[in-house]
Amino acid sequence: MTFAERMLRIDRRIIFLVIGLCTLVPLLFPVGLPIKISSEVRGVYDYIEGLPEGSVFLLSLDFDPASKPELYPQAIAILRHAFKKNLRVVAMTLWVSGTGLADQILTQTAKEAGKENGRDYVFLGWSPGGSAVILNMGQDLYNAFPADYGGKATKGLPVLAGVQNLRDVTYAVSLGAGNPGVEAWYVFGKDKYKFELGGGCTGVIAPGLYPLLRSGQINGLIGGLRGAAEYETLIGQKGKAVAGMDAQSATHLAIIVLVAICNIFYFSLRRQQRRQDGIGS
Amino acid sequence: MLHRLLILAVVICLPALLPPMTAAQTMPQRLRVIDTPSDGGGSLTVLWAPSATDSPTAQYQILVHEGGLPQDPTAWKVVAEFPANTRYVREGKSAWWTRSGDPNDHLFLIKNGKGLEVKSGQLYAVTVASVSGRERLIAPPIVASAEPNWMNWNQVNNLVLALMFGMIVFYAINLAKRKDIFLRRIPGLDAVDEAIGRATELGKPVLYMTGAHDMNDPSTIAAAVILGRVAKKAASYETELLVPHREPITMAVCQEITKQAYMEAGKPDLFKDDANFFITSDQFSYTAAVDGIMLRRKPAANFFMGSYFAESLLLTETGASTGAIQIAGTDSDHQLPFFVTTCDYTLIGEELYAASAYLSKEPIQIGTLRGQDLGKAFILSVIGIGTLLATAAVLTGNGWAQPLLDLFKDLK
Amino acid sequence: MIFLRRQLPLLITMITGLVMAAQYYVPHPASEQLLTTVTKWLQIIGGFALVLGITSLFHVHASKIRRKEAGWAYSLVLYVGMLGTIIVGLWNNGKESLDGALTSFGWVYSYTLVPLQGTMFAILAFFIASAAYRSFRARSREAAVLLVAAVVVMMGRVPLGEYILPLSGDLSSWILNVLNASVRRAILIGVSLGAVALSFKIIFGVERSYLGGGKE
Amino acid sequence: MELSFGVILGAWIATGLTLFILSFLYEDNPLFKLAEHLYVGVSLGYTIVKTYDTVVMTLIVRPILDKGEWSLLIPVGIGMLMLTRYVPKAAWLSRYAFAFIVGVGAGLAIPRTISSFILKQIEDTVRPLLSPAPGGGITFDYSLLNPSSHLNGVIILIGVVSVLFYFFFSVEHSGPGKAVARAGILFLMISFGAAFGYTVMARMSLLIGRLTDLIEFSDASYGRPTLWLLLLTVATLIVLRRRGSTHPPNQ
Repeated sequence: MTFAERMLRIDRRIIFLVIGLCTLVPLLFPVGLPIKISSEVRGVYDYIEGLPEGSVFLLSLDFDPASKPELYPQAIAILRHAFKKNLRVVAMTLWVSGTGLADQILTQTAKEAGKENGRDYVFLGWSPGGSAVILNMGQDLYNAFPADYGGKATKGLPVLAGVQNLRDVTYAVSLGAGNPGVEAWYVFGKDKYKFELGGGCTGVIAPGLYPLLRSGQINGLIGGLRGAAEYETLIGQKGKAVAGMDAQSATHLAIIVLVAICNIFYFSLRRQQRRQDGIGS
Repeated sequence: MLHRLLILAVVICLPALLPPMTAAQTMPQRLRVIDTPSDGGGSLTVLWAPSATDSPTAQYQILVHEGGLPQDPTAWKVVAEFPANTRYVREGKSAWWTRSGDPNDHLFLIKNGKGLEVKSGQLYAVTVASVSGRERLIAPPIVASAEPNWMNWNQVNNLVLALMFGMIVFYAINLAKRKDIFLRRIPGLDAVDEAIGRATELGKPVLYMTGAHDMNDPSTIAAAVILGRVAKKAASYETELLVPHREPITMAVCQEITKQAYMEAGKPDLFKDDANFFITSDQFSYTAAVDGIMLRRKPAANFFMGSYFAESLLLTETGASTGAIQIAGTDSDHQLPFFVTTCDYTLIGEELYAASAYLSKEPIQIGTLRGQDLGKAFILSVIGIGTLLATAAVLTGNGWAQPLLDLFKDLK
Repeated sequence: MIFLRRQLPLLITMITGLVMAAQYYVPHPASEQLLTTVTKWLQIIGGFALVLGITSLFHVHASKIRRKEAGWAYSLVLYVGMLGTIIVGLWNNGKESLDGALTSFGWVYSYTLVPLQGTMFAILAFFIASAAYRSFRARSREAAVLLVAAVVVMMGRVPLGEYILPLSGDLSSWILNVLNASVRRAILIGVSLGAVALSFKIIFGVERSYLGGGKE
Repeated sequence: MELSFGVILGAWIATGLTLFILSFLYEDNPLFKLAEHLYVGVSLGYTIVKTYDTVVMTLIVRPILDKGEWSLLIPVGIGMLMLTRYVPKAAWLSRYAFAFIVGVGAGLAIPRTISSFILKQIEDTVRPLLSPAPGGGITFDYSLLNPSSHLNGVIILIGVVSVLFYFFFSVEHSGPGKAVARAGILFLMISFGAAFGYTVMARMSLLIGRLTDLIEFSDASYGRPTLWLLLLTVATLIVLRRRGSTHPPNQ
């Protein structure tokens, strides 16, 4: 077995180790490289920036702890922005195991901004049915969510004053980790109820949302941790995402190197085989 | 929004509410007030002809009175005021085939809002006043009422497209029933039988996954159809079949399908009810469990059909490490790269549906595929011709092509 | 009997399907009311679907424990974890926090479920690395293209990449916004046609595998 | 700052479970299985509690008792029918439930899919390849950086057309068709590459997230659970390996 072959058959746990170190080291010794702002993220930021005080802002945290590292920073950044702009925040989730996380995020950011539950913001909690929930909210919000997360009746909450259904929502952002997520919010929400829609999502989903971005079906897209980092930079409150960018850089480079090595060996191996075949014939 | 406008309007025109005096300025002509078409009621459309005196400095006011004509002129309620050179029919977003009035007419929609409640079926007197400086001319009012409609004609292109495509599909299906339709070979499909054969030689089980979605999802249904074929092969080869599920309804359905397949293969006695088993609806506990199965049972062939999320790489990578032949088919485009790079064969997007048509050789599925091809051909030609028309319109420099292009816009 | 077992379900599907499709084009309040009611129903039925899954899982592990199958102890752990969570959850009326303060249910959630699920996901980082190393090879021209695009985007999405190769930022955003967008659009259109065709077949009883039992 | 006992205990448990799961990277082992099953159990319990609280109480019981919305018993009935799947004799009844769900799903899908994913997408793809210049005449915008430039418009047109053609199944890919299909597959591969790159980012973020927590929990104020539990986990793995009581490593 040649060197190249042995390298290609290398125990994958060695690669695991390399990746682990590439993440750990920059986290312990950060560098802090500058972050460029992309137009996709700016789309969401500028729209929220342009909203008048007291407009209704719906944030649907459609993810569970599995995507916490990517979408938690996004949620924090957007909520901080929304609270700073004194928007009326209506939060909810379509993912059952995300309920607790969404609750945490909202309570934390609201406390920071000194906002009061029921008056400045409300957490509607979770409801089953996925896209059916969106449609039902579009028809009648109080029918879809008779009570908020705390069990308080949603009808008559000051934060929901003048809100009957999704038509009365000025801007909605879905932070989606899959289905139901951003797409569902367009198809079953914006398509009919005509609120402006923005999207945030995990890096996996992001490339698939670009057609909707181009056609203006969503007016902005925050993609993964990088997107979150950009948003944190925009609102000038650096957090978990910006802190992670160095490690991100390191791991990406590591992967690229891995791929390069792998291909070098692969081709050298192929050349050898060709040569042997040549001798054989 | 509307109530801000209203307050503004009232403040501005308090002096104007005095009885008007005559002047050279003309009163709004050809005033029409109709129920807004294609809506759920609660809205009136006001149309009137443009006038020579329409200028940014002059204003138009929309005056409304609930329930017929008012006795005294001060009872009019000003619901909106705007510069006289704004709000034209041509600016309206609705489709041209539903537009009422001449493109150059003025248009204002009275909607049910905070400023004023417009109830369907109730009478409203509506008029338009043209205001310039202290002069104010009111057109003879019109009484109308808003009605809910039974059809939203703005969406009729959507409906036509739906019906047309539906008919194409059923036509193609009937055609496929009568004569066989050519389908191009999909590379990688033969691998399915090959993989099951290999599993039989090694005396190892075959692992089949139907994806994350429920039976409402086409990809899951395609996966279920392919499962029928795989199960039939497995039955005839007497190879063990493992189908872990994460969605109860799908599991129940697949149990039926597997049973059917074993009967068709003439091996009903070999059918085990627990070949299909539910693990959990939770993505990662499911993944971990299936990985566990892969490592413990070492299946010789793994099939990943249907729609997948983050778990795909974890599954295929573990599968690869056990040296199994892996065949994937999914329409979740965000997972395709992993399947392409880690599986021996991948059915990309619709190839999954094509595969189910292939394996079943069913006229229904083949017909559907043919129908979809016709649909695609139609869309391709629309895109091609549309682009040419749009470009030509730019070259000739007028909007003559717009009506045609609007036919394929999503207007509401 | 055949009618009750086969035709009637198909009839239900057809009627509900046609009605719900037609509803989209009918702005009348009556049709809106219908949509409201039906979606509300779906919400509740969605809850029962969850129950369906759970009951099935009960069977699997209960039988494991009863038959003392290999690893039945783990199933026991599963049961303990589940029952523990349920008890704590009901004790706190299913609330993770009470006016800001973490309840014991919230504690269980954030110190067991969150790290467990999060880590399950994090393992992917390692697997993607090894996948890249073992199977991300330029076997063909297509694979080579895939490889190059991937590397460009990996560079362009991180500060260090843009720092080393300033062009990579713009390049990756062009790939994503133009090339990628066009492909995704085509896929989207194709898949949608498929979905519509399937919906039609379901409504008119041509496709009935969702009922099980295949074709008769 | 002084941390409550609950938080410290939580930190230890969270850290332990995290490490147990990560031990799967070394090989499938009892620690991992323990964590895995605990996870399934907890997530199930969590779902059950949430379903009870939301569906049973908020969506069914309270509306019926407080507002007397007895019509809600209809979906409850349909849901019950669904559960007959587990009663072999009455299993066929569940078909009614599925017939309803699938029917509604199909009905809702048709018009919305056409409007969102067909019309909208055509609308945005069909653009003039030229535009009138401000000073009269016409211009063609070559810039690649501006996504809505004419050049990019043309590229998108080519991409959409060729990829759509690649997914023609009733036409042989030969002659000019072959060339178009090849262009299609190249476009596909570029987009897959982009997706792979983007996803690498996503996955690494997840790892970063977990390690951030582990680093936080290695702090003295928690009693350094990360360090102690890491040693414990490694030790356990070694012992297990010695006793050879585990499955062979997944290589």
